[in-house]
Amino acid sequence: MNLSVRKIVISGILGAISILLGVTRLGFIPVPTPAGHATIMHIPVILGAILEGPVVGLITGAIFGLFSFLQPGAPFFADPLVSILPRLFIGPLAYLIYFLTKRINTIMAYALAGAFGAATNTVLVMTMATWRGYLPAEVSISIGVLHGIPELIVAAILTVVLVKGIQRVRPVDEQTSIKK
Amino acid sequence: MELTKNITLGVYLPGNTAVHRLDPRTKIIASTILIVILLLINSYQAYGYFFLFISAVIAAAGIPPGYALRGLKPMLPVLVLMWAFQLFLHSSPDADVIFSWWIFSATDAGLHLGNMITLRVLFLFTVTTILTLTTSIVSLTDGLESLLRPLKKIGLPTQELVMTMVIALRFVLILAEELDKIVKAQMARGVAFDRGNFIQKTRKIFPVFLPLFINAFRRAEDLIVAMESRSYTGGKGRTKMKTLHMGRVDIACILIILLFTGLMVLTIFT
Amino acid sequence: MFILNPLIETFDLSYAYRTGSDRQVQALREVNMHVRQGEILAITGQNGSGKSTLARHFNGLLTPDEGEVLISGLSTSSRENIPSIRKTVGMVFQNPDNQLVSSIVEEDIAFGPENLGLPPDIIRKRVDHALLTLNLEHLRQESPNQLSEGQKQLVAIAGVLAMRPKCIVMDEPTAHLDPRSRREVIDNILRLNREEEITIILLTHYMNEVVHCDRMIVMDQGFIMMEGTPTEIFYQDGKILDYGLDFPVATRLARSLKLHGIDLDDNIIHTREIVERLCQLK
Amino acid sequence: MPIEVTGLNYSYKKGTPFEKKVLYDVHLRINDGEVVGIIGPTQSGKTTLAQHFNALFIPQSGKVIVNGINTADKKADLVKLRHEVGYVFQNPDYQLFASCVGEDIAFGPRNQGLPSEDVAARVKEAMSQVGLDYDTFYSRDIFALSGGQKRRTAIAGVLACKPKTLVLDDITAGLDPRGRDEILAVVKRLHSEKQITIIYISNSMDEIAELAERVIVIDQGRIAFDDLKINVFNQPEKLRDIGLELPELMTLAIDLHQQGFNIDPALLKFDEILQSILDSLQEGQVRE
Repeated sequence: MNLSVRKIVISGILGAISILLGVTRLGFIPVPTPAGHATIMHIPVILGAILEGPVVGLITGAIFGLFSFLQPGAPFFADPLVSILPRLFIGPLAYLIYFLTKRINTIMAYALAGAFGAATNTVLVMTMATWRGYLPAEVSISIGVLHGIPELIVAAILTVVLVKGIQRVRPVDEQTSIKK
Repeated sequence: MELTKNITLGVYLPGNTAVHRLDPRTKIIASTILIVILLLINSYQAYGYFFLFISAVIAAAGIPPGYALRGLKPMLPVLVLMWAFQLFLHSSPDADVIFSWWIFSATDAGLHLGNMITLRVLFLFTVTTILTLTTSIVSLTDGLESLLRPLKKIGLPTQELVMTMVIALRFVLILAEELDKIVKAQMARGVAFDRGNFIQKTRKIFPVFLPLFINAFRRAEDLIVAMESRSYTGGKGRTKMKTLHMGRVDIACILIILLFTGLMVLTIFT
Repeated sequence: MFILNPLIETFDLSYAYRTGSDRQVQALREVNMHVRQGEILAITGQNGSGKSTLARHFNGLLTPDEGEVLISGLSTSSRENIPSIRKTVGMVFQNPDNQLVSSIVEEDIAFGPENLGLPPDIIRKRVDHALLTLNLEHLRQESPNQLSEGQKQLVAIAGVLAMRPKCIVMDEPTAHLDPRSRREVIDNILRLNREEEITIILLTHYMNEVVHCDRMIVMDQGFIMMEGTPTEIFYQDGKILDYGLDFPVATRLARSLKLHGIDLDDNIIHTREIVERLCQLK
Repeated sequence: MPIEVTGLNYSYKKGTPFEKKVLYDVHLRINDGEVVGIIGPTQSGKTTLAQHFNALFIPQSGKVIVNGINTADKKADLVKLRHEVGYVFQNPDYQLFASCVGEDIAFGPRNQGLPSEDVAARVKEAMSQVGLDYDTFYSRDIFALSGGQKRRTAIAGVLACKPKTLVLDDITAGLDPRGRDEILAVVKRLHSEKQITIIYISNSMDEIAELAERVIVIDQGRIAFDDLKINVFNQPEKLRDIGLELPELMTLAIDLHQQGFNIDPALLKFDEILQSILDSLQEGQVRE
């Protein structure tokens, strides 16, 4: 595997945003559920996957996971199997959905990638938390539904808006990246 | 208003104890072994040994005991809730009911499970906290880079992966300051972030997220150019100014960890 | 034309940015210029004049659409020349935050030499020398986030210096700085040229920085419009105003005084020169 | 709407180990229709001070009263106050996000809940105030603008909220001379035609000299001077000690003054200095 300077830098900076959203709590949107918020910390991971491919999505997800392991926001994130492992799948899966649907309609592909990326996060984290015994299945499922659905909708919309916004400033010319 | 007020990246507590002076690689290896042990043990006896061991480490590192658990405070309610979930909701056919209240009934199996996962989370948290309290995040990345080096042979771009982390750490504070300014610029134009219902609040995210991400991508373009102009082409052929050295203390530490692992293996299998 | 010791030469260099949907923005048009070993060359022009695009051709960040760029005789168009070109020509950019990589000053300065694959002890020596040269020793363990913008820019310069380039291209290094840091950075750049014999190419639109340079080039719309010593250019005619630039304060004053019949020479660009001359007249 | 600041103190990261005091016992009053320059070295606290004027910072101790409203008052309508005291940030990229110039300028008035025809009228007016042609620029992509145009869009975005006071925080940073002159011309016009109170923050004495009548110098969180421009700039040595770089024209005037020319270094305007030199030279010749 070979990583271009571009992929390294973009993964790093998106990883930084993911960490930032966590520490400022800006990554949490207040939603009317008992827990009170939906997370959008995985948005940079999804964006990285769509804009730069699955590898960038994977790395950004790893940074997101590693940070959530080192400074856990919920007790079960102290377990790397819950905090790191599920996050590795968000990017590649979002990319896959985007890749499969982009020919039909790009905007829809962004939205679907966003929604699936968010769903991957919720489903896998909750599955791992249940499997590792931190939460009973009933609780995981209800949290998954109550949080998962608003998160999925917010992620779909944010992904579309952000990808379109970022594409306005991205150079078409990528001559500066010298590949070896 | 200060958004960046509570940002602490890593919780490094500078000191000069033996634990602080250990090679970061030793600390990463030791922590990894301890974490793996924690993921496997499942008895009060094992946790008992673990408690003694980790207490000795905390003492050796000169960390005030309360400090090690300080970060746990905001998570306490969820921790109690998790324990209660297992206590009341765990169902197994041959479990004895300890007590019942309204529609809830607690079983002994539920109590055991609740205690086990709570202990596991507590100790996992303590291990990572000790690691980050005694090791600066920069030397953590140095250690990680050196440890992952053998994986290059199987084609993993380990140096590049660590570089993404270096960049992430460098940019968190820069982007935090930027976020602060973006939020303020929106407030200055009449956005009230604390008002409105769920949908209205969600809509207020866009004027913040768009400039944040767009500027981040602009910075990325600048940094790509700057790194390339400084001859960066990836990990290939790159050397490091700082070389890590494992000393006698490190070897001693690894030996202690191995002995402790042996003890734990014995408790798991007996 | 034969130029002694050309470090950089461009021949009919043209370059266009492609901005989506086949639209092209012609940034450079048949640029012919050269940089002499050891000089300080100012490249000026308003934003969008093409000076930054030109500068990026000097270490192979961009390669010509048409024409050629030679660095110590090596063409930037051949990929195998790029590593050696980047060792010869270093670059410092406008925003220091977007060019520092590490969260520790000395490690950032080591970044370039590390990329060159030098042995650790050599890197250490170079880093120490760069820190010493730019008076940054007391900051070596700091995080760039703790530094002022001016200090960050000096760290960026130190990072390039540690790669021991023959030439440093500074792409508006002072545009984001306050006036005092601006002067500090410029003083350091001039000292690098004097003491370390490094060729400097300074991109700027501040005329009080241009006056310290040996030679200047004025660009507009991708063309080189004027070339010469600052005195030649400021006293040729008023053309420089057409390109969105100013006269240095001393020149502007001298020109106005001359219009009022005061006898002044046609070479005043520094404040101290006009003060001296006026004192003689008094 | 006067701004009154009494006994203002502020510390960053208060209550953490990284606490750092940035404002010490600041007292000042800004009256309607003034053009006040606030100058100080970087990190002297001038931005923190100015962001108290529109309640982006709430005083930790002391009081900030804007047009009779205490910003620390829990019941105060801070959103309305922020429309009255407009704040333009240094970097337009923090503020601009919409798909085109017109949409971005409309953001503020829309937040005020105005009907769409009023919003459109406000956008049109704001664009003309900053010299952006409505037809040419309304639907122009923000990222296709030059640095000067971006800043003018940012100013228009704030003007569209109809502020009575405008705080301009180092808005010329990074502009080339032409872009800078355009922006300064817009600011002058806003004051002379619309009588908007201008609070102009900068670390360039040149710009302050060109715009302001009254100058407040901030040094390490304290007010070092608050006086008419001529009185402040008459103390070049003190300004230099504070860490301000004197304008080249001013150092030139000081040098000539020391050489016996009859020049007041605090004049600062090019034409005034030119005239003084001419006068001095003539006097000298007459004496001979």
